[in-house]
Amino acid sequence: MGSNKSLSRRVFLKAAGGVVGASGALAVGSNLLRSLLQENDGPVYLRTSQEEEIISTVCLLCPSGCGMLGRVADGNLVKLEGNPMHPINLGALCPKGQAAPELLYNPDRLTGPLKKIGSRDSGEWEPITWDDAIRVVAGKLTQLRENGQPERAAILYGETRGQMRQFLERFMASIGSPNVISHDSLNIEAAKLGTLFTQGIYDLPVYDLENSNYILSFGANLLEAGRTPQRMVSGHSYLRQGRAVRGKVILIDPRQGITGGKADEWIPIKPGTDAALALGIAHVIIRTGRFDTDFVHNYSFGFDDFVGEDRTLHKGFKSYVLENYDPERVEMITGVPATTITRIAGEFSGNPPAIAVLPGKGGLLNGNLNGMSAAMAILSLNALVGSLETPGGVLTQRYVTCPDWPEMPNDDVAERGRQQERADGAGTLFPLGNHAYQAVADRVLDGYPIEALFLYDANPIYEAPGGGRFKDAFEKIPFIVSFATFLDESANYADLILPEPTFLERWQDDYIEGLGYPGVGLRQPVVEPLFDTMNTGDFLIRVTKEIGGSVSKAFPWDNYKSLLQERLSNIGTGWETLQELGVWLIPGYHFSRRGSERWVDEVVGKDRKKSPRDGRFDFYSRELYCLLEEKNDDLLAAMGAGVSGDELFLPHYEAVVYQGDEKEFPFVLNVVTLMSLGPYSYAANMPSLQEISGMVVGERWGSWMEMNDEYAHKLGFHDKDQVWIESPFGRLQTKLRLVKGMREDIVNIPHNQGHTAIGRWAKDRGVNGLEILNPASEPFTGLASYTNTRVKVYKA
Amino acid sequence: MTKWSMVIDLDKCVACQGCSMACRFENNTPVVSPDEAALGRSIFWNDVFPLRSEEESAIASGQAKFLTRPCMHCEDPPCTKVCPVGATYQDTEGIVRQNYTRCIGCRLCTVACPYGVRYFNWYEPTWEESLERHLTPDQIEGRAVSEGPSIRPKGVVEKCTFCVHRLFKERDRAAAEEREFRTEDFVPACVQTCTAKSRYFGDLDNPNSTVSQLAQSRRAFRLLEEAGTHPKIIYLHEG
Amino acid sequence: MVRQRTFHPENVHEESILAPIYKISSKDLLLWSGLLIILGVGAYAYFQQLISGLGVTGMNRPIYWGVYITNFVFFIGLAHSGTFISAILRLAGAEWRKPLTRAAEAITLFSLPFAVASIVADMGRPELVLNMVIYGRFQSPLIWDITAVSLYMFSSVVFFYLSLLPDIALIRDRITGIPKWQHRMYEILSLGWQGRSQQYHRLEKVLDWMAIFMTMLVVTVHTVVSWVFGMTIQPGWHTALIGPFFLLGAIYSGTAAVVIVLAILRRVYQMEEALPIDLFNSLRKLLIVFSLGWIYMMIAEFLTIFYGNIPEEMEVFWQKFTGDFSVIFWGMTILVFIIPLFILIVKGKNNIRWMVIAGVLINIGMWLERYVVIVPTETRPRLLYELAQGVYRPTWVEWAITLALFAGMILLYAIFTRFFPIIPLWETAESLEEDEQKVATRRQRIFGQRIQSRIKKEHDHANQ
Amino acid sequence: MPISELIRSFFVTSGPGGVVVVFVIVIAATIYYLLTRWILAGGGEEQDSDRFN
Repeated sequence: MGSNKSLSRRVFLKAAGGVVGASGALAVGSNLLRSLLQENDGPVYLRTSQEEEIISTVCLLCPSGCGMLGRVADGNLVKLEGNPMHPINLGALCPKGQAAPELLYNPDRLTGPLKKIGSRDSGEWEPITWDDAIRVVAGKLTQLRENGQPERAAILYGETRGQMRQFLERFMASIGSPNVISHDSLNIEAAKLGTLFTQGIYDLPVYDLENSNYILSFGANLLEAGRTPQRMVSGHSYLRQGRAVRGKVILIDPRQGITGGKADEWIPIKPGTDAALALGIAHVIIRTGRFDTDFVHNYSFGFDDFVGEDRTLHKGFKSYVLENYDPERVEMITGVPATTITRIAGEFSGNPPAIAVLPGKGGLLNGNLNGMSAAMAILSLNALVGSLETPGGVLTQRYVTCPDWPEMPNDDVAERGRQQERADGAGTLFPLGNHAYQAVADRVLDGYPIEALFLYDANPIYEAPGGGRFKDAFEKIPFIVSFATFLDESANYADLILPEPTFLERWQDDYIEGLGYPGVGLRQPVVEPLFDTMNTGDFLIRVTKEIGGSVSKAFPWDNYKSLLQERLSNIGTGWETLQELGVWLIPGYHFSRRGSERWVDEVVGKDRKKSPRDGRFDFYSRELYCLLEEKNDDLLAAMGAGVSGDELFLPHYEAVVYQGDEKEFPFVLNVVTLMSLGPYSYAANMPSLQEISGMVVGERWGSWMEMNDEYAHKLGFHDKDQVWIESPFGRLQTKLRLVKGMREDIVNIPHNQGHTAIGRWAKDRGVNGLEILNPASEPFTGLASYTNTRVKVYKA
Repeated sequence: MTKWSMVIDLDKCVACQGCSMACRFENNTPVVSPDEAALGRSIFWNDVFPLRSEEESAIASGQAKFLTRPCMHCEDPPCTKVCPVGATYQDTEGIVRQNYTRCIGCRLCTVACPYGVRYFNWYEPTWEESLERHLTPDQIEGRAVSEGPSIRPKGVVEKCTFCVHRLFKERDRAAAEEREFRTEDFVPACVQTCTAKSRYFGDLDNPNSTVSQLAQSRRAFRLLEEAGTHPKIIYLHEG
Repeated sequence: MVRQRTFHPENVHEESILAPIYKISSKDLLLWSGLLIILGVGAYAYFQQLISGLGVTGMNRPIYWGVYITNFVFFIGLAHSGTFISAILRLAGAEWRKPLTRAAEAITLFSLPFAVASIVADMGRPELVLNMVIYGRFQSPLIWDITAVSLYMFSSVVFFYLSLLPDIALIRDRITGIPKWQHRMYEILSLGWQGRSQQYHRLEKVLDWMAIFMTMLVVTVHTVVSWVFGMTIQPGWHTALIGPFFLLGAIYSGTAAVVIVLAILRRVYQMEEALPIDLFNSLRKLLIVFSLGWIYMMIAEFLTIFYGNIPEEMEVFWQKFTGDFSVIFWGMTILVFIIPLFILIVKGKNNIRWMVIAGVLINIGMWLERYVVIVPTETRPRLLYELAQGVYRPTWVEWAITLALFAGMILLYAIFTRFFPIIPLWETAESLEEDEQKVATRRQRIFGQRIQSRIKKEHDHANQ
Repeated sequence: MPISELIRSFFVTSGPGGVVVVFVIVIAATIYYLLTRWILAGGGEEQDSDRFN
């Protein structure tokens, strides 16, 4: 035994030795080989930049205004992160913000001021010095003022929150022109008017998503686009998983999109019938008595029938809705089953706090009073369940207080000019309107004399429905100045291009919007401006100095930065802190008790001009009544009012007047804004955003048109066919993509493709759906017509 | 030992693609031309996509419409197994890394990965003119080693590294500040930028970490669990 | 050095077998230059690919592998012809194989370099190919591939060369009127072969041993090649059958290739006698067996998948049966199985032309089969989604390189047949044994020479 | 180091695989070389004895 054991052990040792020896040989061989080739593994370490700074700023690739922290390494901006201090984005950044270095370092940027040589569309430019540019602009404005026609100067502007909007208004006022025309009529104006005519606030409602239990979104694409998508996304996240009870989200929209995909329920509704659905829901709530009686009886107006000052009996909201909007009828209008309407009404009123959310761009701009009325109807739902100014309900945006602007010096020329009719017809041609951006083209073509036009963050040729008209209109304007950073479609027609640096290189402030409480973010140059560009604020201040006299007295600042420092001196912190943090806010929303002084001053009725500021929510719009009082029914009908009498002043549904016959043009065209490219033209020239543009359908770098897949198959279309989309206003060719989540009677084209200018990545890529939209303006409000164009689709 | 892991809450995720973009700018992945993109040669270490209706049920019990997909950093990665030269490997903290210097471009790992997270440089990555200035200067280097955001040569495979250079950076920072490195110091770029705050990152070996806690959720699932790869990306479905 | 007389076996077909070596015709030059032009285009295409990157191919994400890998698998398959005919049939003692062993082995020999070239063409960084040796990880199936293929290639060369040795010596001694360098080449390559019976004895013995080893290698190599796919967890690849299936397909296409090559040789070099029709009939029987074996594998594979009904497997399954690849898939089935089987059974007997047609169809079909194994799986990866549903359209670069690979193989083969006997003379000889008398005469002669040289030496010495 | 670790590291570390490749080829080359010599030497003894007769 023993010997056997030792023998076997010896054998084993030998074997083991062999194995070890062999492995050793292998290892040695391999190492030898490697050392021969000098490929030793050494330490692995991180090599990085020499110097680094973190500089805060605020994004401007959508209206959210997210705080950003720029990582500047060896003088280059290499990365942006969300500013965790900023309440809108809480440290997050969407793809557009992340891709912003591509905007800063975009090779297609304008590198200095340019002057057109030759004709309008020659496309030939020569450089001009800033001093010359200032002299030319000042000379033009002085000439207008000397001729006593300062109103012939006009400015079209886009996204300008904070001081810039007031600065532009003050600039034009000092010159003497009422023509400071915002692009709001292309998107949020309908919602703002709806809020004004009910709640009496000329602003967008703020939604306390975090504390709400039930979100009923009427076409609001909360998670992709809108006024403040990033704030909505943050709120949505908290609503879903940030608390004990998961909030419910319902999307009512003909298109499902990402918001509908994420929602608990998507209700495909016949386009343009949101008002009917809202009133149908109101009908059920009223009929079942599940409304907030305290609010309705004590803090609203026009719920019940009433006898007015004219001593006639007016119909109230309650009887109007009960008579006209029973779910069965609403089903006929909207295509939403009556049972669903009843159920939604029950859920909405039974799960307080609940919010009905207004759409931003698109959904409300139907081309007659329908859109604004839908906004009123949706807001009435909030009022009905008492969600106004309650936690989890609808809040009112407050702003930081700034010192008063210095008094405008006396100036008769300017005074007279300011009294003139606006170039866009707001307040005159459009009795309810405040801005009618897209109408400027028609007005100019009709003979309104504009002699100097400034385009600040405005590209009307691209972004207005049927924007091609602006080309003709521009022919009639002798002097056009664009402040564009890129040579965009409209800048192409300008006489002077005075490029503003990108938002990453300039001083600007931005109000925090969407949370209710006041706050301000600060844009500051993250890197020194790359090119010979000038902040438009600085430029205009220097123009005022060149003009001199009362104009220059109105602007006692050296530059725009010092103006900002003065304007933001009362926000509660010093400039250095603001510069370092990039944001300052007074957090915590202070709710006003119903009927309290603050309620009356700030929450309900503040912005009413003609009707009582009595803290009552108007189910029956007294403001509207006052504004349209002088116009008789015939006149109103001639203007295109679909209803008359009391119905006009109550939230009501009127059928959308579509352009294009339903038989010939079976689809409603819907131009949708995506999270990837966003609303701003220049984002289309950011290659990374182009590369992710069509995630939902797997498209990149281009346009497509979405159609319901089953219906398309019925019509004989196939996925990825090339198709023509033709409206009464023109036609476009693009790729057809079939999707499940949409109604049969609409087609969608994503926004921000089909540019004819801007740069190498944006140009000649895809189609611009806005080109074939109805160019007309809504006759009462001057809103653009976004969703009342019918199209037909056929194979290319 | 730290076991880095990520939890993605699909109930919160809104498919905004902020993660994809943050990754691009953090890791210097190039933009490819439209033609290349149409071929499917775009490089997004983190990709976002809608689930086709027939897959929704298969992948997330019908409770997710969109998926955002970084590298799964599998505990048992099929890619590192098949790499003939050890260019891709799992480091001691469970991060599956890629050494561009050693990679021979055989693409066996790309076909072995069931999640499609590995990308190939069909051409030399390029940035047009001034766009080059935004490239991240962070590079992981060593003798015959280049990883992370280092600019890739053509013909090599690249992939999500959990932004491992940030881990290096935070370790260096902790050392410079003469303190212990804490797991909370390090998050990848996609986690930091997530608009919906749907991403959580941390140490799965620490039972008290957020990721460990969330991994216990009844909503937790992993992609292709049946593939036996044991992903360290843990998804939470809706509901 | 004393030149010894070498024994050479007598072969009645010697003249016709050696005939091609005497003349390099203008037709040859035409063919060679044609092939060289194709090679040149391929080289240009590869140069393009090397300069710009693999982007010039049609490969993309997720179809990371395309025509190049198909070529690799196909060439490896083709290579199995030789080893099968000469090694496996040698072991089986199938005597009829003898005339065609070399022609078959040459296919092996000239396929393998192009299989390797396919892999190099597919690499993103071919300049780092040595990394596989420096950093090779044995866990990777690719390293198994490298090991097996290089060993196979090396062993094939040796196996081929050893069996060629007596014939080289014969050419060295018999053929005159060839350029000096050519003669010198034969001298060097013949390693001083003398044809002693002991040498023949040992040669046969070594070839027998090697045949065993080569047989194992054949099985190993193609299985290992298939394991590159099989070891991933991709649907359609991850199946235990993939190894045998690849192997059978390889032998099938290899044997079919032998038919084509033999027919061409027979025709071009007028070797009707050396390559009798019986040979083709024997091959025909083999092909029938293989085609049936192949369809058996097909059915076993797809029926299992179909009944398993695993979603990701079914995605690939339907891609092949009714989807984007249905034309290729069904075309492949028809080309590989249906038509050849019909031809072989009904028309093939005693009809070389039909046999060749079948052989060509089988080889085209087998190339498609490799393609349809590799690509559809990639178009439907496990984690599918719209963006990852690939479409693969090979570009001119891939086709040019593919053609060049085939051209290169044909060129080497054509050149080889002009320098070496493509039918083994000694193996087909009547006898390898020297009869006693001849041995005696030779000994005497050698003895005589020795004496003479000794005398001469002494004479020279004396003169000094 | 436990034997299992040794075996594992053989498979997973970069280097040994390459060594195996070289190893296999070298062994094969040696064997083939020896075999070739052996074949060629066949019947050589009898010749050698001849030579010095």
